Amino acid sequence: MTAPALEVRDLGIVFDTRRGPVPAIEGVSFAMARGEVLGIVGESGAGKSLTGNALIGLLQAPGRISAGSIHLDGARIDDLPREAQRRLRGKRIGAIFQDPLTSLDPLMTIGDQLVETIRAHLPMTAAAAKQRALDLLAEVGIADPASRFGQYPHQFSGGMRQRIVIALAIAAEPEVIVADEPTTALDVSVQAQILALLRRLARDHGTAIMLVTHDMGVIAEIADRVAVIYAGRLVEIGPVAEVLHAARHPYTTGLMSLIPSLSRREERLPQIAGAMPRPGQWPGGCSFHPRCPKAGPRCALETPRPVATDAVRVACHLFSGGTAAAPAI
Amino acid sequence: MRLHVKPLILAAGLAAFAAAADANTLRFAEGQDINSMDPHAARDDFALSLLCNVYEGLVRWNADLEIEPALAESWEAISDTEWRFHLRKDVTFHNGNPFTADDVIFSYHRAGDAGSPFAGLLEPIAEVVKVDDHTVDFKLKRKYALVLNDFAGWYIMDKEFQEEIGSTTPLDLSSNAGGAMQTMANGTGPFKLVERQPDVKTVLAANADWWDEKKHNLDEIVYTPISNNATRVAALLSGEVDFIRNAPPQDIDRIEATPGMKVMRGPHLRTIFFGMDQQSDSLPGSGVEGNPLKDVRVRKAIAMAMDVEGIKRSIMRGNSSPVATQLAPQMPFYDPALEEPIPFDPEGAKALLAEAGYPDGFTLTLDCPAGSFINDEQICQAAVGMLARIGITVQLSMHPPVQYDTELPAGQYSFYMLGWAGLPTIDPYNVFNATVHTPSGELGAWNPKGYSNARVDELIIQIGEEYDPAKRQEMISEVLKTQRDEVGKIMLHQQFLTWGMTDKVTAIVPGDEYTRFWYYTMN
Amino acid sequence: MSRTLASLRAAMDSDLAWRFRQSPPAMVAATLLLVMVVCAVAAPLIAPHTPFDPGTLNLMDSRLPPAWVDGGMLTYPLGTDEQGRDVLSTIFYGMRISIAVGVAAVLLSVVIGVTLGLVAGWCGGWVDAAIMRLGDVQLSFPTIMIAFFIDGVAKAVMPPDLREMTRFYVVIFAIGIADWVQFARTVRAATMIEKNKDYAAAARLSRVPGLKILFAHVLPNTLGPVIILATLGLGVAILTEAILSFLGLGMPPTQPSLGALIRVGNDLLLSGEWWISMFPGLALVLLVLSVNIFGDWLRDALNPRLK
Amino acid sequence: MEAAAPLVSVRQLGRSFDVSAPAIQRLLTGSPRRSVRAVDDVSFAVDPGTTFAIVGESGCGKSTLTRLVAGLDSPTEGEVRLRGRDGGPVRIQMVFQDPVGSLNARWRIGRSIAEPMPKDMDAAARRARVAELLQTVGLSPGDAAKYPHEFSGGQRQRIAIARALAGEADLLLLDEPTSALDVSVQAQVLNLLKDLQDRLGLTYLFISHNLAVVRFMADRLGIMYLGRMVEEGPAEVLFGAPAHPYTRQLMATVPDVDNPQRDREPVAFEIPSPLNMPPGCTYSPRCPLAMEICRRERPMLRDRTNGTRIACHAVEG
Amino acid sequence: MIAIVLRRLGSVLLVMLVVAALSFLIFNFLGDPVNNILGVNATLEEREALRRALGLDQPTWVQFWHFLERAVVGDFGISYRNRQPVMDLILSRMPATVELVLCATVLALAVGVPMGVYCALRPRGVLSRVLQMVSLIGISIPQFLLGMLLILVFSVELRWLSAFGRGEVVEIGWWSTGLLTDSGRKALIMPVLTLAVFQISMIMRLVQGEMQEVLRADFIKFARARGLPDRAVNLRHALRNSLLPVVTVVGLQIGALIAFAIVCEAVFQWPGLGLLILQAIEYADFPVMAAYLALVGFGFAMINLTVDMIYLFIDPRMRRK
Repeated sequence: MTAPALEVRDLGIVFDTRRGPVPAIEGVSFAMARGEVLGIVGESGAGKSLTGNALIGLLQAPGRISAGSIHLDGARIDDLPREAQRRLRGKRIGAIFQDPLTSLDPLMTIGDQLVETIRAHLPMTAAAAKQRALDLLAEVGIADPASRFGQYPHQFSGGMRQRIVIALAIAAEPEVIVADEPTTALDVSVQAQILALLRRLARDHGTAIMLVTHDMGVIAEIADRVAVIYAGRLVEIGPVAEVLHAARHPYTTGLMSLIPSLSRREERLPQIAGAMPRPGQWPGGCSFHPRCPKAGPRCALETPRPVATDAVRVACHLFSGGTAAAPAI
Repeated sequence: MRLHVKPLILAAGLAAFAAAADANTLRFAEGQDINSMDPHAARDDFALSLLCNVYEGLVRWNADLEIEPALAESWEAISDTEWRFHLRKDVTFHNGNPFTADDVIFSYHRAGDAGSPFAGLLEPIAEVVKVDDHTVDFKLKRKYALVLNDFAGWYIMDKEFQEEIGSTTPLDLSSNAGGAMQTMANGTGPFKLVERQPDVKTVLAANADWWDEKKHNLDEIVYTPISNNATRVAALLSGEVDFIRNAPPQDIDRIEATPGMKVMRGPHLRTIFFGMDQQSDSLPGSGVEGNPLKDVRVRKAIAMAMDVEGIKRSIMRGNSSPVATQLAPQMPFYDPALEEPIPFDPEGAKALLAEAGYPDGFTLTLDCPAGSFINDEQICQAAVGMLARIGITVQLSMHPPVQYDTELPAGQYSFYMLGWAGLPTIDPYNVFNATVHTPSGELGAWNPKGYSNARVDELIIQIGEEYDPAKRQEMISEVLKTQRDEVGKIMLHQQFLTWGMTDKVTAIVPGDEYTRFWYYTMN
Repeated sequence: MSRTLASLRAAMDSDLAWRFRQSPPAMVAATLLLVMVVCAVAAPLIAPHTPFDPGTLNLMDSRLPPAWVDGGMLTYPLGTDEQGRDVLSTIFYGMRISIAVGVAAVLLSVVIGVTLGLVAGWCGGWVDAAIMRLGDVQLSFPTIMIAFFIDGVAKAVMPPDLREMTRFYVVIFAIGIADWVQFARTVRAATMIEKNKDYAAAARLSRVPGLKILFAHVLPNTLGPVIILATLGLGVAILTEAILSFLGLGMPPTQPSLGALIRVGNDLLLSGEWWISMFPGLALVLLVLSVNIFGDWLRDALNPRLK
Repeated sequence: MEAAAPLVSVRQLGRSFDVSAPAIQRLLTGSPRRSVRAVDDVSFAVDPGTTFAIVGESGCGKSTLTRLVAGLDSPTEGEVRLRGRDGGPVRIQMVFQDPVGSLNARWRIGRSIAEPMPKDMDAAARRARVAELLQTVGLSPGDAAKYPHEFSGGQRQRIAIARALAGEADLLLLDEPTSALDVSVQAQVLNLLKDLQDRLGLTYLFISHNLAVVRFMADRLGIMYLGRMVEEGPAEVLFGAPAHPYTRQLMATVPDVDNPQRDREPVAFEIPSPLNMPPGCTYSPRCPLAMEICRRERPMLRDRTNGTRIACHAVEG
Repeated sequence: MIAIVLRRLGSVLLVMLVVAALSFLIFNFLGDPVNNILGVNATLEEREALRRALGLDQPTWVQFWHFLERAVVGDFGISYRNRQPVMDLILSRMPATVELVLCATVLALAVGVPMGVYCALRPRGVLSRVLQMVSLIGISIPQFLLGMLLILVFSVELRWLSAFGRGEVVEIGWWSTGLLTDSGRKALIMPVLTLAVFQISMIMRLVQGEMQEVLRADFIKFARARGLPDRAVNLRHALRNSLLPVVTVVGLQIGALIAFAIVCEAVFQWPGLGLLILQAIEYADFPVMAAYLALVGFGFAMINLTVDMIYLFIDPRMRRK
């Protein structure tokens, strides 16, 4: 059996603050197969982007990885020296960020940015790199790559820029791409195109794409599997159809139900009371228990371990021992 | 393009030492630059003190400040009002033109031109007559005792050259011609102008064709203005210049303590005093009715408040000498018998003020030049303190010298500092007619709204016309005594000359502060 | 009362206070600044001597070295100058003038700049264009050059009896007028942002008059950067005044600022009486340095992007 | 039920902006003055107590339209007519998209909420009303003394709603009030808005690009494209049978949880720049049904039999 | 793009017009040419005659027009003090100041930019903290004090360097340079250092601030995510983007240097424009003041224009608009 393209084991991230380290991610584990699109969903502040940053090795101070490990193709990468991590980035793990307007260096032509990226990873002559850059532009759907090669980012529309960002991300054919809200800043019609492009990449190149988003529709659109993060913990992960339509964790259930539907008119949306706690204000036990309609006394005391049921893994006492009652001491 | 590369030697930095080794270059720094190379453009002691090396008069002052022949070999009085001068025959200007009677007459007209600052100096002369190429007669308007003294400060220019460059009058702002004299000079003196960049440097070279026997051994003089006192002294201490005039008193010890440096001293002809408005009927802003300065008791009280010894000790660091009258001891006709200073007595001064009707004092504005006299600013500040102690509140107002020199004669100040040396005449007459005579026309120009005494005015005119030294002495003493007794001025002190230089330089330090480089040697 | 206490406690516990306690340089600078301002403001009360009461000076005591040097006297801890003035006291008084000129000049800049900036940002159109072009023209000259020219020309054309009396105000005017542009630009930009913010639109929907929106909503929100600029500008203003005074264009010797004291002491630098210029020089550097450190800290602490 | 007169009626509303280059540049390059019609010939009416939604992508003119209705900007053509239930003036308040900019950061929220209250109201009455409003929107009266930064985005939107209510508004302009919020908070705010409408009989003009939210909120909706309204009608009808090609495309491309469409590659296109609008029907370059006439002649909004209005040459009926 | 250039030229023209107006005010109204030429004793008739000869009886705008005509060809009249054409004076002094300012600018950039980059990249490093403190002192210490201390140490105590002047200068055409001689170069050291310390600190702080800002930008994060080497990210992307505003400020700073040169020249007796204008102010030499103002204004306008052009050159976004 081959190793997964990317595996995260028991990842923990803390923020060093004036009041000591504050956990922002705790015990997150998941794996991605080649060609798989894994959606990571959660509300803002849940820790999805942090997880993405940790994967590409760009966690910024005061955040740092405090526990767990990250494995790329079976090899651990989170403890590699700085330079080795740098070599991985772009080469084996690509990244796409939310805002295409600000992701590109405004002073450099897109061609130069592509060539620079290609030559940073692949031993190529300038001419070969340029040819590859043109191919990449064509691949991501930029019409007339030759004439656009020498243009600057401001000469492109938002959707086009996101395509260029994608071209840059796949310049060295990475095995994994971390896409952090790649379509949030785009209009719906452009969004659909970008999502289609990502899906095609995953399929044609066997790239594993980790798609971080808060938009369930986007997940439904292209993800194979989906992981739900709540207050720094992975509460549920599984095939997209299962999680979206037959969610196990009460949070996922709630989350799914309160999205207004496009296909029918509701009189009133279900609600989850309260708001997600910020890091540092997590309650003990299951961090969802104060808002959970099904919470029992055990939920306040003990953090639930993820439990696999079928293809879905869920971290909820309802599924760990079938009861939310207090544990026997 | 043709590159015109001309290396110029400016005495600065260590590189210049090499050049200085084989040629004797005297590098000289002073706080200001001369305004022009035109010896008739300004009656400015500083400019003339440098220009005396380039231009000469018919007579000149020697090292001991005695008159000796210069461009005139000899002279005689034909009558009380007529003088005949025999000109030296072998003299040429720096450009090679011969010196003749025409040049003398040209220079008379040029310097005596209406509006020229020398018009007053030459005013007694009615007519100049050329007898032959080397003889000239001067006809006077009246008896005048100081023809020779005045002629020592009146320099002869080359008629031909001046006409060539179009500079036949000393002052002409409306055309560029006046500017020519900024960078050109053609005299007969021991040194000739080689290069001049206004405010940057002026280079003089020894005149090989000088008519007089050469006593100096200088090849070149490089003059650099350095206005900042500390920088100037630093330049001397670091060996970048060889010679500075007027080392600031505070730096004398330092210079003398530096190996290879010395300070040469001498008494200065200049005395420093405060002048006062004694004419106006009221003093605006004084806070009292009328003009307290009109009252001799008030003036005396002010004089009694001045701790001249304290100023000498603290501010002048010993380099001054308190005086009772306006004449420095080195001036001709100085009268030691009058040397009775008004004593320093603040209590007495207060009493006197009270007696004059000002028990609570009053307010005065003291106007002071910043940089005209040695430590002028500090002296004035000290005076403010001393007067405060007897109840006179003084507002101190400092002015740049240029401003000062226009505003003071215009009568804009009511209590001001002034120093006078009687240059270039070096005679009490000059001192008196400028600063003691009641202001009228050319007379009393530097005594605006100031001291006025009809008897004194009369005496001053007579002093100018009297040829007999004994009679002059009598009249001069009377003027001095009257003025002292009536406290016409608040006398402070005589400045000392303290010239800093390297050991290599041997200089003379004459009381008129002129740098007569033809007496200087270097080894 | 308890509410005041509570808000005081909240302030002490606030982010800003915490940041302040985290920054030793800022604390040292602020302490130093406070001490210097107190010394300056209270100079007549705490200075050991009254150097500008000429009646109390004694030439006998002139040029005494600092107390710890041979010949120094304890009554004159930092020595005396040529007039017999206590150097420590002249520094206190000099600082008083330096700070007064600096603060007044900055206030003048702020008043002019904020007013013009608000007007430009609020009115827009040709008013804005005119004000900003004026600013452009002025900005093509360095502050110090403008101050220098205004001051120089004023000195040259002023009648002699007014010259000294008006010096203080001329210097403030020269420095203050030279520096308004940065305030105007900042306030204009902030005004244009704030006036288009949703809360301003909400206020307009509630029929709040325009002027009230300008002063109640917009102005307070533009003041943050103004305070930072003003703090940093204070250092510049004090330095500018010192430079003008050093060149003889600033404060007169009878009302010396630190710059004027240094100018006077400059002549005594070589003669061994270093304390007459060096202590005022040190005071000036410390004053400007602490203002700058504090301003820097304030800028960083208030910059949301650095949080 | 008696048909009430519309609270808002917008007639042939237009707003142009001058986007000419500076005079000197025009002079040098010989370019003419140019203007952009951000809102072009838009008409619709909103009945009291209902929600009218305006939907469109960025740059379609919905924000300009909002400002015109609010009176924050004046139209270059057409008019906005507002008539209260009793024929009196209509009080308008607004809830904005950005929960940060919608409150003055230097004011305690109590002061912000009280701002629209009548001037003659005394301080105690104001305080009481603020407390009452805070409770109405689900916050505690004690929050009045806090500053905006002490609240989360959802809470700030509640405060903004409270402020809008303080003005006794008849008409609330809701400019993407939930697009900056997380879904769980969005649900709370949407529910609150609906409750308030039921309780207070408010009229909403709801601006959004999120079709699902619009479906939840709107009674009627208008679809805007490049400054023009292309389709308008009762929400149920439009969602059930979108007719305009743009509406159809919009509904087809929006990702929907209930409707995973895993195998569609949409046509690549970009919305044309408003500076460079195509002639005729502005949608024609993207339109799968475009005909010759579409590129020549602008289709006018016309009534259809099912109670909607549409501006399209290609759609029959 | 041409339009931008022309617009800039337009604003330069505006600046020059304002400057010329100020300069005209100083020249014609503050300094009374008649008084200065004739002296206070001239008769009324003489005054009137000269007034007519100089065109002072004409309307102000005609006079201003004539002033402009003359100013364009560099005729600013005669200095009251030096009795020389003002333009000659200024031209003869200009090389000294230009050399001083250029050397200081080069030094400030050569030292300030790398220091700023270093501090931006390692904001918490020990060396950075030291440099930041030093730069704070650098902007807090007045130049005259620094100059005084340098003279005291290097001229008086150590006798290494010249306390005043330019040393030996070489004349190339009308330009005089101290860069070609040893003493000239030596003489530059202290004034340039004095002048540059403030600028080094300014530029360092500016580069650091801008670069820290840029380093937080998305495209830098993305550049890192692309796996570019640190050098490329920091220099090719971060530094280049930070230099945009730096260019503007450096332009302004060259202007400030010309202003600060006045102080520096006063301390080191540097025979440049600064010393000239100081003396002109002291002597109320209005023609020199007027010409200096006009010339410096023109210089600043040209510097700003150059900065704008550089901007246009390095920032592609500017080119299209």
